[in-house]
Amino acid sequence: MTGWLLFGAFVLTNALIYGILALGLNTQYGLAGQANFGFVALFAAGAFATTLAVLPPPDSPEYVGTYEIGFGLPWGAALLVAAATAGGVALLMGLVCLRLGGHYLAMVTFAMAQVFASFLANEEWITKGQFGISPVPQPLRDQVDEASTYIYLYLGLAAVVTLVAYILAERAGRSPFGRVLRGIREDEVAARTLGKAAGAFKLKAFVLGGVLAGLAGAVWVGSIGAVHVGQFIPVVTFNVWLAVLLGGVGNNRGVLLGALLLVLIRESTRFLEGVPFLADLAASNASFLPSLRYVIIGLALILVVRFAPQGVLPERLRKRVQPDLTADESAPVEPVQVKA
Amino acid sequence: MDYFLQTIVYGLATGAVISVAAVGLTLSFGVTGFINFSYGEILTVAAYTTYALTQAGMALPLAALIAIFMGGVVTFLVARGFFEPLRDRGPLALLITGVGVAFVIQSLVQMAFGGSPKPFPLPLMTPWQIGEVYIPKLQVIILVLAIVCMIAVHALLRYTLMGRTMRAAASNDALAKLSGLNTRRIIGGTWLVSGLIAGLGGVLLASSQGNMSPTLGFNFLLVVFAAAMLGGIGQPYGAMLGALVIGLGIEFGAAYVSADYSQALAFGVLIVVLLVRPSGFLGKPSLATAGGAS
Amino acid sequence: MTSNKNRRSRYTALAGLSVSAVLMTACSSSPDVPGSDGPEASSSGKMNVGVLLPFTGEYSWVGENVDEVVQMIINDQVNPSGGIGGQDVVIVLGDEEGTVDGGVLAARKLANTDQVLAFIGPTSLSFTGVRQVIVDTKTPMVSPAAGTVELDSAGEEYFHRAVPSDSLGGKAIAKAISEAEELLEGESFETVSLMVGDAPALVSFEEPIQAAMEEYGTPLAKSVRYSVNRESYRSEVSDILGDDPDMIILVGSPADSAKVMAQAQQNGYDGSWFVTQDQTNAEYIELAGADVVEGVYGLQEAAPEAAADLRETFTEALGHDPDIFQTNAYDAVNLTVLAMYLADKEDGEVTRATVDARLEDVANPEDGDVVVTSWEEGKAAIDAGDGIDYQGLSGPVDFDEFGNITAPFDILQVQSGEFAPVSVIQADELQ
Amino acid sequence: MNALLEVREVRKAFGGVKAVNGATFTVAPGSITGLIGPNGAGKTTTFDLISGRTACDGGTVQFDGKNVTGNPIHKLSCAGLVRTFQIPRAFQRMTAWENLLFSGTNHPGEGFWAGLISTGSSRRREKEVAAQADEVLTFLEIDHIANLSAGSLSGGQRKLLELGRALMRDPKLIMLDEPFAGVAPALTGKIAQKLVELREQGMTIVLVEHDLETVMRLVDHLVVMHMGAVLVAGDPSVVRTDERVLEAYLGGAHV
Repeated sequence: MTGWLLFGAFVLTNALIYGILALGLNTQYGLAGQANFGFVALFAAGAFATTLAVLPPPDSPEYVGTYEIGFGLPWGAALLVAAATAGGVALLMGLVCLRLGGHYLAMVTFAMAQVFASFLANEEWITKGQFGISPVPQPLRDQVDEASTYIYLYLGLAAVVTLVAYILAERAGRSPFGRVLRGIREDEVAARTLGKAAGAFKLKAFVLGGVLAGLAGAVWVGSIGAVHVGQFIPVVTFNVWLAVLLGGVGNNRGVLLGALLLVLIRESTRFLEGVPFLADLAASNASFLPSLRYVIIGLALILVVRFAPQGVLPERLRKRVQPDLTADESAPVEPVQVKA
Repeated sequence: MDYFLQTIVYGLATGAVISVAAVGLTLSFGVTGFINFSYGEILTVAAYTTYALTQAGMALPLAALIAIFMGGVVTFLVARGFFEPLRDRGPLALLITGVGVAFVIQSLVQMAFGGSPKPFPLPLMTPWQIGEVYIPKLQVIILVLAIVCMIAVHALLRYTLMGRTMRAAASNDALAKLSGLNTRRIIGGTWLVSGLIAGLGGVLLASSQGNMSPTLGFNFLLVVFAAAMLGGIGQPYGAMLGALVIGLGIEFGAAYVSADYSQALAFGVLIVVLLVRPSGFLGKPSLATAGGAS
Repeated sequence: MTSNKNRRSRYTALAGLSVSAVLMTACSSSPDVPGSDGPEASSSGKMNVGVLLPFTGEYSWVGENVDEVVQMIINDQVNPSGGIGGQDVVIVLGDEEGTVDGGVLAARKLANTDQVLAFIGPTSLSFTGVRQVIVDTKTPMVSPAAGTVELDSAGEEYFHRAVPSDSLGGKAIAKAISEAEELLEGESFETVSLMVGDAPALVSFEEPIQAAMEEYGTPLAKSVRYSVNRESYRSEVSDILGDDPDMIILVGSPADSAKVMAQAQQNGYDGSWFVTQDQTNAEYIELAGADVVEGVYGLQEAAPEAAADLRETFTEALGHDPDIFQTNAYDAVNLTVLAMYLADKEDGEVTRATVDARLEDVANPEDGDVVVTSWEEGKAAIDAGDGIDYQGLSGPVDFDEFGNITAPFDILQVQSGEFAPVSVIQADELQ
Repeated sequence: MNALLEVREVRKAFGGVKAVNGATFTVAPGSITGLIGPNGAGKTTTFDLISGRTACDGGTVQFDGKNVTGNPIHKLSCAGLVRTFQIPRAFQRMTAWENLLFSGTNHPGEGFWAGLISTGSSRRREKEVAAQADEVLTFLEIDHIANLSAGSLSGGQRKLLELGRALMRDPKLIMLDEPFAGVAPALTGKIAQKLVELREQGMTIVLVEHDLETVMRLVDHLVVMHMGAVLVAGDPSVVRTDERVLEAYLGGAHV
């Protein structure tokens, strides 16, 4: 029984990591209307920044392996380094494509992520390229001798970081800063006419999204204890998009739920061989069932965009109450069109 | 000096393989106005159809023709089934649906044929040789086919009724509807024609590479996008020009800069084009509105 | 009407929820669980063996090839003959997708939910991540495919493989080229260049080959890294041909290698090639085309003379020439099931620890051991109470303290459309 | 009394077509100025040039004593020159209430950090902006639409909301792009009456309009444009009888 709980805890940690990523993308797209198709680059920036931060320096006694850079910082500092690095990459990305919108922005960010990926793969002095870096020291690993209890401890750590990320994203969304972003998302020209420097606001939202992706990268590296350029491929971006669309564009709690649903869908396909009639179909071609997983994810993308554009928990209208910082919400808004 | 000439020849050869697919993409993107991420999978479907038919004993030319036809049919069905219902939902919804379709087709090909690479049933042709410079025969044929394809699409757009209505639908869909044009049929026609070209592109890509794997089309997609956008959306000549420039860029990048970054170079070109001149070399600004606020 | 207070309470509720979720799951893991991760699969537990290989993505063909052999041995031989510990052995597939994160999740699933006793796999692609899971869950692994140098000294426990390290393979290639008169049909090569694909399974050949070529006195003229899955390698090829080499060592995936060779031939190259085990088989000749690969050299782990007919019976059982990694899979699976069987007989219980310990007994020769080359022979010898020394298709299969095997290498050449053995390099010649 | 807004020799051509060809006029503070002229006279383009929506090819725009030619829209808006659009551009998926709050001026809470930590000054400013929004709702008599999403409002309600959002900017000068277009007669009267009240409070208003009858009664100063230039400007009663205006509108009555 505890075997299932253990795997469940590990999958839940994975879901929390995708949750933080979904919060980041929701800040960029759900809040500020920036369709970022290169989101995995920010995730990678956070992961590698954390790795280099926590690795023991090459000249230190604990040095193991052949990597060339290591600062041996504590994990707390590493989280900040990850957030800052990913935020910096997001700043660069945001600056370059402030002038574009809709699917052109999607295209440029996708191409930029590919360029960043080949940079990471080729600069082996930073990332050890195709060799990858392992083992990477995990937070508080020495406090626990039992490998299984560490998984539960790590789940707790991931939950704390997710909570911080949620509060960060939610406060940004509910504050006047978030209100301006939502206005810019609705109609940038009108927002400018009402005195808001749209470009600067969009950039800040892009950087906040990057910071969240950086945090996710840090939690990711900690959970696996290894990092490799091959982990950061376009499929990750599209998985995060599915989580945001499934959960509810513009609703932070919705996207967290979307991330959980995404990971549950994906991991449940690992148990497909139990299904009788599928088993004999799979007998002929061993990669029959595993590729079924990608068919399911593809279908989920298609069906969500078509039939549930609002997602599970749609964005709420912010209503007027007696003068108070934020208004509560009740009726959901009509479909948040996934439009350019 | 020969090395320089040889790199030019290889740049054109690589460009030739890209150009056919780019012409098909620029046609469908031009008329429908959204980036179709499942376009690459049509190339894969055509390549594997050719492989399957020749395995079943069919002669290569006939198998290739059927494969090209399959490209057209699959594109048409995907468009009618998945893209048409979302016509009014904006390009981003269509873009994400395209990604979903790409996942589905790619995995179905893998489920059907397995993951191991399959050979393309075409014997290797010995290259021509002029002095020290080798000119790969197959790629020259592909270049000729690409030019024929481009001229055909250009003629289609310029001189046929269907072509003119396509351009009308492209520039202003509402106006086209008002003037009684059955845009649904025209858009369907566009998908079919661009699918046929994509089928041809897939067959040529697999023949040029000599083998194929389920990720054949997806790996090639971004380079084709770069070419189509560089040339200007909706412009067959532009797509051709863009393809050759990207081909030369990749080969010169690999030869003189560094092989590792040659692919990144092509994407760099795409980024610069989209930022500086979203309508590409020959594109009309109106057609490709970057629309900062769109 | 909600107010500030209400909003704040919602945060506290959320925080409380996540913390309690953690505490609840933490305290539920029964403290009495002995050292290892999750309950030991006691002899009464299911006899699960996990096949941890890629079944999707670029390298899904690895999983497909190995799975065919796993099914053949376990379903057609082990279970019909009564299985182990009175139960059938159950095969559980884990798709590592050829990526680090996919590998970790699949390994976790196999180790935790399926309680597998051992992994057949993983590949070099996901080993960087799976290594941590193996150590945490104390699950022994026998990989039929991971040549990565990372496994050369990964650890004394758990890590085994039925494929020689890339460092050995690289050294064998270098030796064959520098002593070509004797080993390569009397040829001799002055300028030798190296092309390595930029992928996890390939880059681990680079350093061993460069070092060995240096050591054997014929340093490489040029060594180029090319990016994988490209449509065109024309420029990389003409770059290498700049020094007009007469031998190119090509480390790549089957698909890319076929492209490179075809484009090199079109660029007027008529020198020789040396490829790694991945390309030294009939499947590659069919993929690249016989005329392109005529005269190409390759290497494979040499089956000992005693196993010469073993290869025939294996090919018969398969119904086709063995594909890439199928001979290594044959050995990996036999080692695992025989170790499980020995553990059941000798230790009375089949657990990860007992299987891990028995792997060395099965593989390595001790005095009085009977040489066995299949499940039937091994089972019969164990039933008769004899010690066994398993020898298989990929050589004598004797583990060093890090679970690596050394093997003599067959050097082969494509002659009129098929690989024919040309010479043999004994294992000790490579020390 | 010098002019609040001075437009001198402003020009704009679109690919050879001279939409605006040397328009010059001034707007006195505390007045309502009407900008009229037949279709194609260049009214809307001039409107866009002044408000920074489109860049000028030549000429200068002086606002509140400072040269603001070519300033970006949001800077002009912060300087107190706020425009509306003929087709209202409300934020569809936000309530009317939030549309108004959006326009609150120099709000510390819109800063990244201040927003996150919700500083005291940000909370205070938010209360002030909320109070101001209440005032605007009451002034325009649209309290009932506060909690409705802007996307679900009627044409008239959207016009009023557009005006409300401009008022939230504490503007010195409001530029209204056809405030009465597509509005029921009853509401036209109400909007005109609100504009007069605003002028009483010292607000300066410029409006582009086709509904001559309302304009004539409403404005203090009239500027008539024709063929991209200002034909005549002055008191409505004088301009009304000016025969050049009749000719421009009727296209040369007598041949």
